[in-house]
Amino acid sequence: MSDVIAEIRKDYIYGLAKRQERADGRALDEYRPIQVETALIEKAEGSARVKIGNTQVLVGIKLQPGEPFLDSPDMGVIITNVELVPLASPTFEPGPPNENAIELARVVDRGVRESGAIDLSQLTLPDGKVWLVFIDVHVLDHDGNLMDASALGALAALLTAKTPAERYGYGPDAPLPIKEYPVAVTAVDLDGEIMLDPSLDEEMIASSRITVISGAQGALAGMQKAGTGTLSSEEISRIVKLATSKATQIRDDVLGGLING
Amino acid sequence: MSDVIAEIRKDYIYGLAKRQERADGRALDEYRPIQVETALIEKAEGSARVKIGNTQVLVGIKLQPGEPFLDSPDMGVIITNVELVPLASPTFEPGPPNENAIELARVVDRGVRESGAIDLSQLTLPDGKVWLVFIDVHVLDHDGNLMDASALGALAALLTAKTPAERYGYGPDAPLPIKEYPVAVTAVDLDGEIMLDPSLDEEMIASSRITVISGAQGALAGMQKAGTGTLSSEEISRIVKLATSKATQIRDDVLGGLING
Amino acid sequence: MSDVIAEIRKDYIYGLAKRQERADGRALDEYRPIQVETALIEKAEGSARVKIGNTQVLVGIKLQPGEPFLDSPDMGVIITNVELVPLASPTFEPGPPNENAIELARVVDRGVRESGAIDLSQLTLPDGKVWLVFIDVHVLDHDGNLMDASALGALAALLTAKTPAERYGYGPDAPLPIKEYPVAVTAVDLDGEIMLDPSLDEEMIASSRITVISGAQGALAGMQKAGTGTLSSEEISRIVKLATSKATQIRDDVLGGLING
Amino acid sequence: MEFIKNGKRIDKRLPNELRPIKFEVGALERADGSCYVEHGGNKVMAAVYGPRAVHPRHMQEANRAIIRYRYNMASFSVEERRRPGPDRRSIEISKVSREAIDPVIIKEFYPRSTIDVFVEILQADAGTRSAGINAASVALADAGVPMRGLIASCAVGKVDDTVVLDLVKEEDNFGQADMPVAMDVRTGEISLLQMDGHFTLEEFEEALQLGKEGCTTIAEMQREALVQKYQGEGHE
Amino acid sequence: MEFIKNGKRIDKRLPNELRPIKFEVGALERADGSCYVEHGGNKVMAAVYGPRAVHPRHMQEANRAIIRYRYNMASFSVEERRRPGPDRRSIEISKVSREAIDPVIIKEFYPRSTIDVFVEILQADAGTRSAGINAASVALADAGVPMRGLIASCAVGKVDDTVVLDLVKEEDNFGQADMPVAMDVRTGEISLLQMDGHFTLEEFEEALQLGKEGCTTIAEMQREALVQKYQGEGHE
Amino acid sequence: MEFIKNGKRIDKRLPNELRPIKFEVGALERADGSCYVEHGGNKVMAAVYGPRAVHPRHMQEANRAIIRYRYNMASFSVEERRRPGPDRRSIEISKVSREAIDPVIIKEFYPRSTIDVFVEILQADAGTRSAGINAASVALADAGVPMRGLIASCAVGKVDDTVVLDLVKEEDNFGQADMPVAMDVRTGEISLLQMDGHFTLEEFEEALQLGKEGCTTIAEMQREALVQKYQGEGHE
Repeated sequence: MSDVIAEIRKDYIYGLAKRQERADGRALDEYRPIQVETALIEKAEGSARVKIGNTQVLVGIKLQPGEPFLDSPDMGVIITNVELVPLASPTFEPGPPNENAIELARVVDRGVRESGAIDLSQLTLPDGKVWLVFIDVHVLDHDGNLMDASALGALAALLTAKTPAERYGYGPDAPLPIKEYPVAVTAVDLDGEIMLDPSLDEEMIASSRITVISGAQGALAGMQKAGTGTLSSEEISRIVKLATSKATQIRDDVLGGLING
Repeated sequence: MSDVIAEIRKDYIYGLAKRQERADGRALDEYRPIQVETALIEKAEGSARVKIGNTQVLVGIKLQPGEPFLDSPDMGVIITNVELVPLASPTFEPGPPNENAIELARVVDRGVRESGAIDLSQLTLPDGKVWLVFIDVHVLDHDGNLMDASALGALAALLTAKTPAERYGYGPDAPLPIKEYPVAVTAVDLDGEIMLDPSLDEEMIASSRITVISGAQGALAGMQKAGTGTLSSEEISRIVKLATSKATQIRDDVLGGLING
Repeated sequence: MSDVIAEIRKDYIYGLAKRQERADGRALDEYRPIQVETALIEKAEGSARVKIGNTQVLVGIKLQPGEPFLDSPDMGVIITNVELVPLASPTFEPGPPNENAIELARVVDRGVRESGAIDLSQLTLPDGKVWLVFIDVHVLDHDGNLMDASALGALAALLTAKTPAERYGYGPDAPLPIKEYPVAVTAVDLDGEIMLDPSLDEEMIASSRITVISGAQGALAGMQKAGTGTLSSEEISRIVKLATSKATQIRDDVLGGLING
Repeated sequence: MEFIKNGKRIDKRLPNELRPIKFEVGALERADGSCYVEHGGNKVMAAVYGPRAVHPRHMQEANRAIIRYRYNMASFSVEERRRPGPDRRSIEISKVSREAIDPVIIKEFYPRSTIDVFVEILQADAGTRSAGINAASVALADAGVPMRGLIASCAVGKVDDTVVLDLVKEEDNFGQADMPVAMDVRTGEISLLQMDGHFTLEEFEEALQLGKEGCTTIAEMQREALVQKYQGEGHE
Repeated sequence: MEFIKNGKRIDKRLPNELRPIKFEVGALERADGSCYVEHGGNKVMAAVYGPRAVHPRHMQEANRAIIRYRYNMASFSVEERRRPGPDRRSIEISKVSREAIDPVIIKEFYPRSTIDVFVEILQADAGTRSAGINAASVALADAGVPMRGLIASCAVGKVDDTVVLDLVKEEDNFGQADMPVAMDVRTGEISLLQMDGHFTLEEFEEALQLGKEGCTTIAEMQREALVQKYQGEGHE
Repeated sequence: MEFIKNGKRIDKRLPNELRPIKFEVGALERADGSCYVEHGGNKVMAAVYGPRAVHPRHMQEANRAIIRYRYNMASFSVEERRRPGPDRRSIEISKVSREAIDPVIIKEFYPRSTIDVFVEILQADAGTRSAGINAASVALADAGVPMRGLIASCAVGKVDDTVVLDLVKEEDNFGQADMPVAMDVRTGEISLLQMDGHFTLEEFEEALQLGKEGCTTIAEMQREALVQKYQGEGHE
């Protein structure tokens, strides 16, 4: 997309925003259709494919016995990685994770970790080892809002994961001890208009973006602002309220079956 | 070499091939002179320098006690590496092995491993460790057909290698348990004319190249096609037959002394 | 600095040298003011900031229990690293240490090690481990003669360092067993005129530079010539004599308090 | 380990039978062309970008497009989690796969540009390089890259002294030989050939023919998948 | 662990009290601008180089300067020696810090150039990214980079169910929430916001206001430090 | 460990005696110039390519050639296999070796180009950097690179309080001092000087003179090797 076209596209999207509209016809606080499929990868201990509109990520959970951190010998370990493989976007390049992939991985990781989604104290093993929980996010198609798709994929995959205890001689396989259901909701601000679930176009022209991760009781578990713009505290407060309520809706609509199943 | 000269050179070599001739006067199935010298590197457990025409490689074998692979606790371990050091060719660059060096190393490695050249089950040590067999190929002069030179160097070096058992307190040094003698023969196809032991020029203009590794009984132990051309199954069959018979000849002529010594 | 200006600057400095003068008014064998402050970094086991004129380095010493080298099981281990962080000079770039940083680190390391500055045999621990002594040089401002500043900082930081024995359960903290006080003196030769403590300008135009490290008794512990020039043995001898006597002076003036304190 | 019992293999197939294969053309939105393949237990996604500009300019070729091919395994695609990023095996596979698809691409149409093929192994169960080449070939067609034909690939091997088509993991790990081949479907010529293990000359001949038959069958599926996607769509 | 006793925190501060902060403008000679900051136990040096030429030309922007920001910890800055070089944490912090200072820099003045900000953490005691941003902001001003205003930053958190300003290490490690913020001092708008832990919506609102107050206080110190350096110096 | 007994060293040499040295000029075909050296237990191959174009253009110098020098040890060159690729030691040695040969090369003849020197240590037994420099110097001459003269190099050291020439491994590892030097043979000036260990000023003076004598002897062998190769060959 050349710069001139980009400029025209930008004006168009800002123009729509002023009229509370979006290029794909959604309401400002409306998500694109969300699809979650689980257990697609039999070789992984848990897996989920999440589509939000044309955005598509595949998350695999692998579990293996390993050493705990020195300062928390009685806790399992979470390791989160995001691969922005070049298959998913013309702008992604092969190579080690860049700052965007690292930020994505660390925000997803903190969302799971800081919300207490997994009861890590239950992941110890009789021989002093603990379960290492690898959350690997493989981005397949990037059409905006990778953050929400990745976080949702991580949670869905964790919800269906089982410890491979038998394979390692630790007794029967068991589901992971999931205690909280953190859901990420990302917003952009276009001239004061707040839009949830930004498409790639919206994401690219918005000068800042905020992801708000909240738990089942509506409390905040994580936040991350990205982009070179600024936001007033009023805008932030509005986004936070909107995000927590939307998170509840997504949790119920999309993950309900997994959580209560 | 500029593109124009390359084009002229190409026409010349193809023209010769049509008349069953080669630029250096060899017959199509004739190798350049092969020289093998062993035990040049006293600090290595085994070593061999192989010259095929102007192509020159030095192979060193190092042995050290180490951990076996988890899925084969009773087997020694082979680790093969090829260094295309920039001393050997104006086109080689410093840095970690590129795809050509990796392909070379992996084909040599599979030739040794899959032919059963070393009886790995005899490389266990009393304390649960096994011998790690490092095959390091150092290319010194690249004038084509590195594959055959590297494979031949690896075998010759292995044939003269001794375990440094005494140094590590495992009793007397002993030769390696060599059970098979895989020899690689590489061919290129120029407009239907099959040439063995391609020189650098021939290698560069041929659109595909096949290496065939065969054992003392004439059975195939490995094959690798390289290059962006295609070959008919008839051509492949012809090459395979030619290669296995040439391998026998090389084994007898060049390695006879080492094998029977 | 463009090439033309550089050329003029070069002529100017050479012209001064011919008259036994320097751009900043110093005598040829005179150092810029040296300042040493220690124990600035409480989290480090030892630390020192050294300023030589506008050149500024910060050295931190960290100690931790670890494995000795296989061939010297009864000796502590010294690991020296120099970071030429891009904050310190417009010519420094982010990334792993380049050849200049590596040379600096290795010369500082050899100065400490080969002079016997630390009695490594006293750094063993009851459980078979030894103290690993990390000497980390963080260059903050580069205005020439990083070698002397780094070596001086390393020694000053070692002189104030204490083993964190208590933290690791090895009894009370103790100062390091310092036995020798190696001081580095660097000289450049400009058309036969020897200048000590070269400023950045002098360092850049001199074709060669020598660092001489000597101990408290005036014996040589290390030397390193850098640069693409040559030096006659007479020049080298003059530099070596000058350097050892200047080292004594620096040791007394700058480190006296630390050594006798 | 007994691999063949009453003429049937451990997954009940005949020696010359392929595993179930499914192609999904255009599985991705952003890529210029894409294809998802399930081949037995393998799950593979291929995407094609290009022809597009080559970035480090010295990589450009004056009179043709260059082809780049990246075979990559997801961390969770195998039993033991693998560290992300290329290893020696995937670098070799990327090379031979690139050389396997290269012969059918008409590179002269796009000087100074690149055609990038990305293959992600989402789940691995022996034969991933072949599944990747099959997916890549269809993705190239889906991207509209001008080609002289399709490339199809499968492996042949030997278990219990029998030449068999399309190995599963156990046959690959504990069998006697493994030989992946790729074929230019139009001409029947071979564009990829690797082999390791033990073949007599006769077994090799048998294996090569069996491999070509396997490729022919797969090529038919590739063509059908493409037709299915584009049937009903008008021509430009 | 009890964090608040008689209304005082473990280091005797009130919940809304900052640690002692000291700015030293122009602490380095070679850099175009620099600032050394001590903030509680944090010791941080920032340097600015530029506007200057961008080296890999494809990184240039035709109509504005690019900003690069490198947050780096010295090996000896933390209890356990850390290996030199960037890790994932420092790469993330470099990104959010760059985005935090970007809004106030007038980049249009210097097309095709770069403004490089280097922050070295010499000693770390919670809140290093904020200390780094505070130092960087002053170093940018010291370098004469045209800015619309200063950026100030501090963290807010929660310990013993109380919202507190400017966490120390123990509060950060064992507390209930941590939220670094950065603010454009002129407009009061937020340019950096991260949070992890547990906040109710009410606590979050309280924390955000407390953070803004902290930033306002720090901004005053930044301005004073700059004035002190430049007072007495004539205008060009 | 007793190093000197009845005036003889552990390998029966006198203190001022070099180990046996053998030069083979033009040992490689592809390189523009090459030289194989055996020096005691050291086996070293040097190759020179150039003057040739410099690839990353920003490395070019407008009015002279640049010199690049890569010292590299083969994995099997030492007792314990070493991992391939440069380590800190070889990076330092590459730097000082490059600086050692640089002074005699007439770089002004070849602006914007590079002269590349590659030294491979095939077997190591103390003094590899000197053996490499000696080989490189001859390889440069063999490549026809215009030079003002040859560079010769050897090490001097101290064992049993005696200054000795050309240390072997044991003397290097367990002796009291090690000092490699390189000399411009034409002028007697020193182009490489490193030292570690313990020397009094008097010992240093003695060592420096002994080193120069060693270099002079080696230079004679270099010259002979070159003459032998080129005698009988006509001039172009």
